[in-house]
Amino acid sequence: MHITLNGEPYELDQPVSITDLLTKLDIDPRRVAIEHNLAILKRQRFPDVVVGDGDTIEIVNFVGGG
Amino acid sequence: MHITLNGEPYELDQPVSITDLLTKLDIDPRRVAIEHNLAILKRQRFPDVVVGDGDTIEIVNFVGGG
Amino acid sequence: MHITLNGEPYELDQPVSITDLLTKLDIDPRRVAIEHNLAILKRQRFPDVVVGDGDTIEIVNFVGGG
Amino acid sequence: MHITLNGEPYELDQPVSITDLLTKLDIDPRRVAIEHNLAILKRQRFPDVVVGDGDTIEIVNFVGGG
Amino acid sequence: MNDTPFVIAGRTFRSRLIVGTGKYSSNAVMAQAHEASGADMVTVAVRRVNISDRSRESLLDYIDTSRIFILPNTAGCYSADEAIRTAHLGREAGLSNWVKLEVIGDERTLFPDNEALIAATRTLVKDGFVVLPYTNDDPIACRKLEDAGAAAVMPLGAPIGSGLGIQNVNNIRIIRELSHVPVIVDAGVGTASDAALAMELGADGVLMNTAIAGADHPVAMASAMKHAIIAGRLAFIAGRIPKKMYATASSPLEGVVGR
Amino acid sequence: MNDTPFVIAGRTFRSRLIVGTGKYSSNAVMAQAHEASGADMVTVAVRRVNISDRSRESLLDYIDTSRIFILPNTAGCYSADEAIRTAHLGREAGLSNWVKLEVIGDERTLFPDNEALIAATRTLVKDGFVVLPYTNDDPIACRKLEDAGAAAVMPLGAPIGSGLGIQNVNNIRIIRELSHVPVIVDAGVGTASDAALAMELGADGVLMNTAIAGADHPVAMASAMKHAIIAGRLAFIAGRIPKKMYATASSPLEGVVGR
Amino acid sequence: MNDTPFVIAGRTFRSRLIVGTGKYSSNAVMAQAHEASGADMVTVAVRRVNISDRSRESLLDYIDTSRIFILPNTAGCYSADEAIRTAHLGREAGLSNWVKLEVIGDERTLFPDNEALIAATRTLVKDGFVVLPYTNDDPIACRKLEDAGAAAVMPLGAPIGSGLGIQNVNNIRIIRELSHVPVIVDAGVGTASDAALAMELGADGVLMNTAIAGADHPVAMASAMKHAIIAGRLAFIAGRIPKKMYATASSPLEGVVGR
Amino acid sequence: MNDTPFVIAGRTFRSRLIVGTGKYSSNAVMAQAHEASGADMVTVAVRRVNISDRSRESLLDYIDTSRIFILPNTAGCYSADEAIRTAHLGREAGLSNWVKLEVIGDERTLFPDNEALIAATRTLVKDGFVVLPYTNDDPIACRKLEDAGAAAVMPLGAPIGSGLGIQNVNNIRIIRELSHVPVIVDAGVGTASDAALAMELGADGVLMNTAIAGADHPVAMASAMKHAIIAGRLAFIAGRIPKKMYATASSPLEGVVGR
Repeated sequence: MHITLNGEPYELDQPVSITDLLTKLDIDPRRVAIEHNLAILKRQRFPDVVVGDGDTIEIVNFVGGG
Repeated sequence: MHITLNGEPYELDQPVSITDLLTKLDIDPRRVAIEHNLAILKRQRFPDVVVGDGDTIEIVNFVGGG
Repeated sequence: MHITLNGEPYELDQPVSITDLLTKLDIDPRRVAIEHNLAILKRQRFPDVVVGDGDTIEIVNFVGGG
Repeated sequence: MHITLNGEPYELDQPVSITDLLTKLDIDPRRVAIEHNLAILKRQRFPDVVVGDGDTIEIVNFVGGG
Repeated sequence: MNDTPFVIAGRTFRSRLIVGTGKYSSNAVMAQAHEASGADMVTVAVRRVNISDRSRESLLDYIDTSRIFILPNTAGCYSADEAIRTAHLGREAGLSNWVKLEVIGDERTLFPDNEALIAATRTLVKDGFVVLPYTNDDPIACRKLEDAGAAAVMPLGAPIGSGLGIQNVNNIRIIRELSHVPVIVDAGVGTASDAALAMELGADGVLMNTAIAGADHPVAMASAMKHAIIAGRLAFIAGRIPKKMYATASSPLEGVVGR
Repeated sequence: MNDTPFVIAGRTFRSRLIVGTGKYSSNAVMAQAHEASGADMVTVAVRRVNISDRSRESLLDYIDTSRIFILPNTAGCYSADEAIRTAHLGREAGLSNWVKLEVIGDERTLFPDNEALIAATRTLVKDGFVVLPYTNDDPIACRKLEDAGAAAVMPLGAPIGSGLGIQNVNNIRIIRELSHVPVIVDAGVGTASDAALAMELGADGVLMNTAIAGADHPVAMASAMKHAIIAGRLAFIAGRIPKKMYATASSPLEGVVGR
Repeated sequence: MNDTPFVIAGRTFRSRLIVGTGKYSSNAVMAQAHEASGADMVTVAVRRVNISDRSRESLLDYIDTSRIFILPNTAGCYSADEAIRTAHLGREAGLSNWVKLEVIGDERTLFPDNEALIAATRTLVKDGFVVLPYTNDDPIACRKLEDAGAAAVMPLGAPIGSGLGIQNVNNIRIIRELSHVPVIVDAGVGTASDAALAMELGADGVLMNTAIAGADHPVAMASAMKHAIIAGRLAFIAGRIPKKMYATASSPLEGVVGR
Repeated sequence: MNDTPFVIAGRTFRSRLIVGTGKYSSNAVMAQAHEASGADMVTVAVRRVNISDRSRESLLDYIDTSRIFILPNTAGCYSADEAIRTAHLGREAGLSNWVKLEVIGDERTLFPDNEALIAATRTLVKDGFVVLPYTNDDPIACRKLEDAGAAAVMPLGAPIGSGLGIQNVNNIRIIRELSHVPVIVDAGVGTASDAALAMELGADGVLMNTAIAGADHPVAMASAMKHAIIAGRLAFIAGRIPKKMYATASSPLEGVVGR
C-alpha cells in the first residue's frame, strides 16, 4: 500500500499503527508531532490510529531556528 | 421642513432643487461636489434633484491640505 | 605681615613655618600640596620652610572632577 | 656642465639664460614658475639670469588636483 | 545625460516634486511657493463647505490649473469607507479620477492602516480611479498595493509633519528595488538634504507639505526643495563614488617640489 | 529672499561651490564638469614640469580663466617649509596671491598637521598671501587659523576622497558659530545630499573634487552638486521646521465628510 | 534600584534576552552560547523529520528544558494557514501552547505579511495559544496584533540576519509608548550596542539568533549580548542625561591655581 | 575566550571603565556609583583649598585608595604652563606620578588646545610623569602625543558633558589602528550604548563622568556602564557579523510542513 510521508511517496506492506510506523522508522515518539490526513494526533492516540492506503502523514520535530 | 446639511440641522420652507439650494447658500456649483442621501450627484443633475424633508445633504469643496 | 594665600591677601603676625600655618588653618598636611613662591614644597619640608612677608602661598587638594 | 633640473641630473654644454633653457626644453615661459638655487625668479628676469655649473633648477606648472 | 521622464499612470510630469496646499499663512504665499517649487502636481483636501461663515475666496482661485494638476486626497479618513466616499466626492468636485489615498490608523502618528488601505485601493481601482496610496515603509504592504492596482506607492519617510527626514533608508531602497510602479516618498521630509537623500535612494518623486509651508520663509524653502529634488535625482543617475574608510589623494603623488 | 554674497578676502564669488581639477578621465570632461558645476573658483596642484616626456596640452588650456578664478594648492606637502615654498611657486606661476594651504600629517588619512598648518599660515599671511587652509573639524584649530590671518577656514567633512559625507555635523555647526571668516567644508562629500547638508549646517561654501571627478558620470554629478549647494543654502536661510517625534496633520482636522 | 520583572502572559523570565537555535557550527557550541547568554527562553523551528537520513542527535538533547523555556516558531511559513498548522504541530511536539508567530511576506526581506499575521494571531488566540508575533516596526500593525490578543509584539529592528541594527529608533520608541503588552525587538541586531540601544528605547526584551550564532566567536558574543541587554535596561531605568550641543565642565570652574 | 589585560604604562587595571568624581549630589552617592561601576581608576581635580569656609569632609574619605587608583587631572587649565604647574601640585598631593592632562582651548566647547597639549606632554614626560592626554578625535594629534611620550591617548567622543555619544566613529577607529598606546575615549558618552559602541570600535577603555553623575539614578547608570563596557569589549573580540542589506533566514529553508 502507498502512503505519503512528509511529502514523499512511501510503501507499506500493510496497515500499521502510528506507533509501529515510528518504531519502523526508528523515531522516538516523545520527540515528534504527527499529522494524519491533516488532523493532528494527540500522542496517546499513536497506538490506536491506523495508517491506511493513500493516507498522508506528516512527522515533525524541532530543529535549530531563529 | 428639516434637512441635515453637512451634518447640521437646517430648515427649508419648501422642497428645492440642489441648484436653488446652492443659490440660496451663495455657493458656486462649479466648485463643489454634492452627496444627496449618501448618493453622489453628477453636476448636470443639480437642477432636477429635489431636496425633500428629512434629506441628508453633503456639500464639499477643496481646501488646503497635504 | 602680609602674604598672598590662594590668591587672596592674608595677614600673619609673624613669620611661621608651613606646618604652623596649616595648623592655624586647621588643614591636614597629608591631604594637600603646597606651592611657596611658585616652588612646590615636598611634604617633609613643611616644618622647616618659613613663610615671610610678601610671600605667595598656594594650598591645593583634590576635589571632585571628571 | 652639470645642473640639477627638477631633482634629476641634467647636462648643458654651456651656461644659458633661463629663457634659453626653457626654449631648449620647449616650455612656454608664461605657464611656469622657476626656482633657481632655491630662489624664486620673477618672470621678467628669465632672460638675464644665467644657469651655471652645479646650479639647481625647479620648473613647475599647474596640474590637476583637488 | 538624459533622465527617463516621470510618468504616473501614463501622465508625464515635469517635476518630481509634489507639494501640498495646507498650513500656509495665506493663499498668496502658497501660490508663490508653488511657483518657486516648480511642481506641476499639488494635493488638496476634500472638506465640507462651511455654510454658516464662508470666506469668498476659494483655494482653486490660487492654483493655475492650466499648469498644475490637482490631486485630491482623503486626509483625515480613518476607515476604507470614509476614504472611498471622500475619493468619490473629490472626483466629482475635481477634474480628474486621481486620488492620493489616505486611510489613517492612529491620530498621534498619522500612520496608515495598511489593511484598510489595501482594501480601499482595490475598490477604488475597480471604480476607475488612479490611486496613489500613502503607506509606510513596508515593502510587503507596497507590493500588495501594487498588486491591488495602485498607480504608484507612496511610503512615508517619517511621520507627517515631523520633519525627521528619512528614518529608514534601507527600506526605501528595498521598496524601490522590489516595486514596478513609481515610488514617491510622502511625508517626513524636513529640509533640502532629506529630499535629496530620498531621490538618491532611487525614489521617483517626493511629496511634501509642512517642510515648505511651515518653514520661516516658505517661498525660499520651496525653491530649496526644487533644487534638492533635481540634485538628488541627478546624483542618483550620475552614480556616486563608493565610500572608503581612508583617504585617496585628489592631486598627483609625484612631482612635488623638493622631493 | 536675498542671500548675502559669498565674499572671501574682499572678492565676491557667484557660486558657493569650489571644485578641483584632478582625476578626470580627460581635460575635456573636466571642462564640461566645471561648466555644469557653475563654479567660478577651481583649485589646481603645483608640480614639476615633466622634462623627459611632456604632453603638449596644458591644464590651463581647459580652464576659462576669464570666468574661473584659479586657486593653487599645496597638496602633497608634508611640512610647513614645503608648503610655503610651493605656495610661492604657485603665486609665481599663477595670476594671484591666493593659496589653498595643505600641510598633510599622514599618508593614509591625509589629515592636516594643524601645528605646521598654523605656522605656515602665519608665514604666508606675512608674505602677503590670501590663505585658505584645509584643516580638520577642530574648532580650536580653526580659531587659531583665523587668528593667524586665514581668509577662510576649510574644515574637512571626512577624509579626502572617502565620500563618507559629513562625519561630525556638530563640529561643523560649532565652527560656523565660532568663526568670523567664511567656513568652507573641504573634502569628504560623496553625493549631493552631503553637500546640501554641509550648507544647511551654515557652511559658506563647499570644496570638492573626487565626488564629481570620480562619479560614473562626472558632468551629471557636477550639475547635481550645483543644485545641491543652492538647495542647502536656500534651506539654511529659509529656516527649516523643527523636528518632532510625532505627526502633525497637514490637512484640516474638521469638516471631514460623515463625521 | 529595582526593575519590574519581565513577564509575558503571566510567566516571568529572568533574562530579557531571547535567543535562537539556528546556524550554530555544532549543538555543543549552541549549548555553550545559550549558557553564556543567560537566556531562559529559546526559539526553535518546526520541521519534517528527515526520514531517509536522520542524525541520531536531537536538538532538545542540547537544551536543558528544566531551565530553558522552548518557544516553537513558524519560520518559513508564507500564509496564515501554514503558520496556524505549524503552530499546532509545534504545540503537540512541545511542552507548551506558546508560539513565535511568523508569516513571511517576501523571500528577500523576510518581512512579515501583516494582514495574514493579524488574521493568524486572531485564530491562534482563539485556539488557546500564547502568541508572540514577529512583525515590522509599524505601530498600527502592533496595535492590531495587541487587539487580536497577542501576548507581546515583536517588531523587527532590521531584516532578519542583516545585522544592520535598529533602523528606525523613532518607531520602536513609539511602539513602546502605544503598546500595553511587552515589546520585544526581534531581528536586525548585529552587535552589543544595537541590543543596548533597543533596550534604551524602552523595549522589554530582545530576540536574536544570527548576531550570536554567526559571530566569529559565538560564546563570547552571547556573553556580550547578555551584558548589553542588562546595560541597556539599566540605562533606560536610570534615566540618561539630556543631549547638549555644547560642553559642560565636569570639574569646578573656580579654585584653579594661579587664577 | 580570553582578552588581553588592560595595561597602561605597565600598570594593569581590572576594569576598562574609568570614572570621574564630579557633580555628584553627595560623596556617599559617588562612592556607591564607583562601587557599582567596578572602576579601579578614578580621576580627580586639583583645586585650591577653600580657606574661609571649609567643609571638614575630604573627597578622599570616600574613595578606597587601596582598591581605586587616583588619577589627578588638570581640568580648567587653559595653557601649558597652568597645566604643568597643576600636574606637579597633583603629584605632590597624590600618591603617583600619573596625570590626566587637559589643556582647554575654548570655554564653550572645552575642546583641547592640541598645540599646547603636545608641548605640555613633552615637558611632563621629561619630568617623569605618566601622561594621559585628553585630546580630540584627530589621528595626527594623537600620533604626536604618542611621539611626545604619552602613555595613552584619550580622544573625545563628543564635547565634555554633552552626552551626544561618539560623533565620529571613523576617526576613533582610525586612531585605534594608527596608535601603539592604549586609546581611551574620554568625554561625550551619554548612555550605555554609546560606551558599548566606543569599545566595539576598538577603544581600550572609556572615561566618563557626567553620564553617570548626571543621570536620574547615578548608581544604576554606573552599573549600566559597567555592563556596557564589558559588552562592547566582548563584542569587539567576538567578531561581529557583517552587515547586509537583505535578510538571511535563521531557520532551515527546507522541511516546512505542507510544501
